[in-house]
Amino acid sequence: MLERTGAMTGTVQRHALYCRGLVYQVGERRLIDGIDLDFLPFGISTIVGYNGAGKSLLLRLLHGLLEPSEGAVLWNGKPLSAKARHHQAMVFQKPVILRRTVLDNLRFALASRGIRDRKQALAALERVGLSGLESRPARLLSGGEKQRLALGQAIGCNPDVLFLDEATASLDPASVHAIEQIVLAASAEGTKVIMVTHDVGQARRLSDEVIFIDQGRILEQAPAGSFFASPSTRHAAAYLEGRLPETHQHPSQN
Amino acid sequence: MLERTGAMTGTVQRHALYCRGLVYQVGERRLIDGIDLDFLPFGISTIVGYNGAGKSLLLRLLHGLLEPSEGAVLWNGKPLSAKARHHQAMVFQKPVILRRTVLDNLRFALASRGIRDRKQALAALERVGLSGLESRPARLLSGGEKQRLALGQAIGCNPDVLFLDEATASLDPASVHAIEQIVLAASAEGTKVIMVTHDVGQARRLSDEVIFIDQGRILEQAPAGSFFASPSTRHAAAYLEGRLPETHQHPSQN
Amino acid sequence: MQDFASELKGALTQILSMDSGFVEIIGLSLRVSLSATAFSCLLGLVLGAFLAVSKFRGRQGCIILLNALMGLPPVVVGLFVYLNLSRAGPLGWLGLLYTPTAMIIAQTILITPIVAALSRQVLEDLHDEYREHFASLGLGMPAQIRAVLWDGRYSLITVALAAFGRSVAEVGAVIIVGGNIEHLTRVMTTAIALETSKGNLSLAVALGIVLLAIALAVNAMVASLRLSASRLGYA
Amino acid sequence: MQDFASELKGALTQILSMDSGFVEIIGLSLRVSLSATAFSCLLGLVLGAFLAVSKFRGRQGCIILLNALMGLPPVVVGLFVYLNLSRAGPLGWLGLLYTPTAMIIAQTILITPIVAALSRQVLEDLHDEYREHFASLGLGMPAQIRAVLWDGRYSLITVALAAFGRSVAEVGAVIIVGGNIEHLTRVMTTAIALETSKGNLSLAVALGIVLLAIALAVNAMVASLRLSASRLGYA
Amino acid sequence: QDKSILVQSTTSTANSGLYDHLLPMFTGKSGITVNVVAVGTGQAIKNAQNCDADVLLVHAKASEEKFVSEGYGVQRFDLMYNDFVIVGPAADPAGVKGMNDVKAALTKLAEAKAPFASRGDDSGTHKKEMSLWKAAGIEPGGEWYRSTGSGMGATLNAGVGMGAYVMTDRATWISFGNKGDYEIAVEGDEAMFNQYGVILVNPEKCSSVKQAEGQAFIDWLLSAEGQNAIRAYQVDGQQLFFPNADPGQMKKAG
Ligand SMILES: Nc1ncnc2c1ncn2[C@@H]1O[C@H](COP(=O)(O)OP(=O)(O)OP(=O)(O)O)[C@@H](O)[C@H]1O
Ligand SMILES: Nc1ncnc2c1ncn2[C@@H]1O[C@H](COP(=O)(O)OP(=O)(O)OP(=O)(O)O)[C@@H](O)[C@H]1O
Ligand SMILES: [Mg+2]
Ligand SMILES: [Mg+2]
Repeated sequence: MLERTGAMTGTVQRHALYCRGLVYQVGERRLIDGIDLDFLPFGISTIVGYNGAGKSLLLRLLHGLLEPSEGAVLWNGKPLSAKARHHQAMVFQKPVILRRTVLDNLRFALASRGIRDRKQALAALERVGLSGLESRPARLLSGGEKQRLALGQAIGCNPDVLFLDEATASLDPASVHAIEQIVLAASAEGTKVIMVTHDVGQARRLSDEVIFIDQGRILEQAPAGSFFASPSTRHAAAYLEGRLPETHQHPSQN
Repeated sequence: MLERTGAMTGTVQRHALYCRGLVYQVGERRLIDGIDLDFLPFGISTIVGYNGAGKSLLLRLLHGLLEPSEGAVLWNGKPLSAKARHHQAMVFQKPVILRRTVLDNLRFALASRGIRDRKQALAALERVGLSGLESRPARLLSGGEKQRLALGQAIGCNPDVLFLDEATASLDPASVHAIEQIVLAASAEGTKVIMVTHDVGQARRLSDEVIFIDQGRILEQAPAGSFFASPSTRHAAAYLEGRLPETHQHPSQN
Repeated sequence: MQDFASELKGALTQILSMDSGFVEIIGLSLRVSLSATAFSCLLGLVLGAFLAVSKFRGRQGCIILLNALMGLPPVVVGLFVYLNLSRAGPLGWLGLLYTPTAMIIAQTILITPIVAALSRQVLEDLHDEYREHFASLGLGMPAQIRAVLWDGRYSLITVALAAFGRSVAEVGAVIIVGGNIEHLTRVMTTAIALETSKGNLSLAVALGIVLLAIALAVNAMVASLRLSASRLGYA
Repeated sequence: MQDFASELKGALTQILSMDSGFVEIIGLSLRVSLSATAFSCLLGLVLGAFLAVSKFRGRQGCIILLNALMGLPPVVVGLFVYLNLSRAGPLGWLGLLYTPTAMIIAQTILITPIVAALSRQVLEDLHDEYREHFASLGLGMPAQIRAVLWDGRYSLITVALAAFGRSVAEVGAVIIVGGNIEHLTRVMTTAIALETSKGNLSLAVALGIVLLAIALAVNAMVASLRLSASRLGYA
Repeated sequence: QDKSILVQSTTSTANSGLYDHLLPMFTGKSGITVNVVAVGTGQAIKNAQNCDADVLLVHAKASEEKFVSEGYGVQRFDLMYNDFVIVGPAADPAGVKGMNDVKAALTKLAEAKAPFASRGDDSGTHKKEMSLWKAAGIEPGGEWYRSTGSGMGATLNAGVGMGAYVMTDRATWISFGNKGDYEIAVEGDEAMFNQYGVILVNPEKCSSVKQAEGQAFIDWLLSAEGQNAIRAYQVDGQQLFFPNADPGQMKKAG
């Protein structure tokens, strides 16, 4: 899929996102343990890894929601700031829903980008399949509906960088497909997408590059094609096959 | 997989769970719209359907967490009660985590069943791969770890009926596999499992019977084999293929 | 006590066959307390929300101070306001001493810390849930304050009611700055204090019961407003 | 006011060169307020938690009543206790009137509704989050009450501090049942009221400042306990 | 329109109901509204020193004369008097009932160590009580002597509550509502004479003083009409205050 981005090499610098020596430590534990990453300036980068590997923490650090204990994240050559976040958007693994209607939730998010047009909010709802639910109390939505709302907010903001943390985990298969199309479209329009997923099929379908993270460290970063064809580490291979690495604590198979 | 349960026909009556004329109405909307269901008294029954179809509401009604607007749920011929719930357990789509450590969360759940043995709690943690995280503040766990904790609580209770609402949605592939084995084992030991999943592969792997629900109504209830081979309704077929039914509001594919 | 019960009944009937003076006292009580509650909510909620959403050095100290200020003695607040509004004081030229305005000022000072401290706690719990979403949206402080105040509005009602309760029951501050002057600054609590010092205990208790009935009416009205107000979008 | 400032300074130094009588007053203030806070938390938290987790007909009415009782006038509570503990009253034989015990009783009555009403709100918000989990576990009322009290403990500290603030600043009830008797029932607030009525306004304000300092110390201690207590498992 | 004056007075005069009797007459005649603030004697004087009064009406002759000599007041006039009495429980544990020699009665009280509640608030009444003890050669103190640090009404309530003797002005006692089984034990000694004075606050110190209206009120009180009105005030058929303005005083002022 890398050819999609050929037309936009002129904008490469604009999205340059990288980090150096990133550490996130709580007490004694180094949850993120020295990460250097250069993201492809375009296309879709997918982060995969076992539960608790540090994927969500890494996304938060990249988005600037957490202050790294060591190291730094740079976007367009500058450190992150609240202002930078105005050009980014994130869908959380567990969506945060305000005590308001569906439409008000969406308008609240768009308003932070200065988008106050009701029509644009309605269009975003339509895109994620929530038309007709505008005036529902958003906290009473079903799990999948909540996730769509969060997606609608993020996509409605037209961000330069879109972080997706298991954004389709509780969607039905049809919606997963539809959302994947939306993400591909956004990416094609120049949005840099950095996503986390446990759906290996989805990672295959969408990724331009794959990053494998384990116990807070990057074990592999490779173009999607080569990663899925022949992962270079034993751990990544085990992950793809749905096996548990022996060195890890994981559900015993009884 | 039905043969697994052959040995336990003697306990058939014990798990008999069914509902009649079940309606759950909020305002004008009939979110559950007249459901009659007889569950296989054993094995794994899987409920599938689009987002917002009413799967989670149905599970809540069957577990007795919601009072139906009309109709009734009967378990062992009796209406549901708090006491009945002591023999059932549920893993919520969005796990509820107390402001305590991982171990204390688990012990809290087990204590409600009179299980106060610390060892049993530790064993349950081990089963879901959370050994070593006992003393962590549970609300700081990763998404997948939280889901395991919820699973550990439910399974640790040794329930007669186990309700699972997308219980593996944010687990990594290896953990999904491990949890599936645990569920199969529980089912083999006589636990009736009623689960909701959007993972068609998982539904195929685990189900003895499949129930397809759409807009609050049961469109199909069939043995797993025949459902996946040839669903009898157009809607179910579309669902399995990841297509959106034309009559529904769903994400537009642009 | 049996005596007392019948006395009390007498006092209550006497009160309830209201003369205009009594209606005046009730009216002033409500006016002063509701105004003070409104002003202290205006100030206290914003302050509480600010402390709930912000992070700065010294924030913990501010919170401790605010919590301690819930223990502000009414008499001291009354004296403080008195000394400022007194003819001899810096604001004496305003001529506000012994007016309802002075009473409202004193009660506002007394109650604002309560509103701020309690709403800080309520809103901080709420903000913990919203924090990352707000951070991701890059929301500024004012937007965050507005958002938590709006989303926490139903829980904040209890805070406002606590403030109202404190102000309507309070006597120490209003008696100093109001002077308990008949037809001018006499409110329920100062009237109760007066009857107590006259030894008319049953009348004092009866007035207290009436005061509670008024508080009950206000609370019931707020509750019914809250219920009848569309809770749409809030769950 | 300039005069006043220097007067105040004098009064403060006078106070702070503490004589034993003054230390006695501070000690009694703390003893009474902390005891009343402890008892009212014991009662009020359980009541608040019960209302937060339970559902029954009339619950809404109870909540309204409780919220209204936050407006219980101290003087009326004082009178009520006085009438019961007085020699002529039904509990007169206990000989409790004009003892610190009587003051604690009166303040406990005054403060319990505040603790109950505020904790009800805090715990209801928490229980909304836990409700389904508890229902699924088939937990009984006592277990639910215990669980929300435990999990809400950090938010409830603010409620307890509000109760402490109310009780330490309160004068209307303690002066009636305590009598402000020197060496026996004189506390900070009644001493302030006394100095005020003597016209020693600067001394009264100085005492008020000392009272606030004490409240601040208590709050700071609670805050540091809270911070240093392992917050393990709580987030 | 704002023809109103502010009088700082003692609680005892206000509690006796005297003002409710006098003020309507004065206001009806002069059109001047009189607002009375009733506080402790010390506080009343202090408030007047702060210019928060036009007229001061208290009963502490020494303090009043100091007030005038320091320039806060224009001139002090004797207005009226009543007397102090000692009240006690009907059982009369100290056996002082019927005595009219106050020194002897106080000596007996001290010897019997009968509970005695003193106002202890530096009020006019308290100062009087202290001077009587001194005259009797007693330094009161100990368990039985309870200093309530409160106003007259509160001290009476306290005395009745604990069965202690109390010295009170007759006006407050007659109109007091919570007498219980209390009766007057000691009365009639000339030493228990209680003189009230009235003072116009000095306009030269306090420009806010409404000199004309304040003087009008004082003039009326001292006039035959005012004095008669005071004499006419009765509670339970008893006269509470005995006017004793010296007609000559006015001329001195004039
Ligand atoms: N604030 C925190 N304090 C302590 N530990 C934390 C904190 N946040 C996360 N962790 C731990 O750090 C590890 C990584 O968390 P993270 O949420 O990044 O995992 P993840 O890779 O996203 O996992 P999942 O696939 O389950 O979502 C987990 O073991 C988690 O328990
Ligand atoms: N308390 C409620 N009040 C109003 N509407 C509700 C309530 N609870 C659920 N709904 C609505 O009912 C529908 C069914 O909800 P439910 O949670 O059962 O969906 P679901 O099938 O589990 O979907 P998902 O796959 O997204 O989890 C949804 O459209 C939801 O918005
Ligand atoms: Mg994660
Ligand atoms: Mg669901």
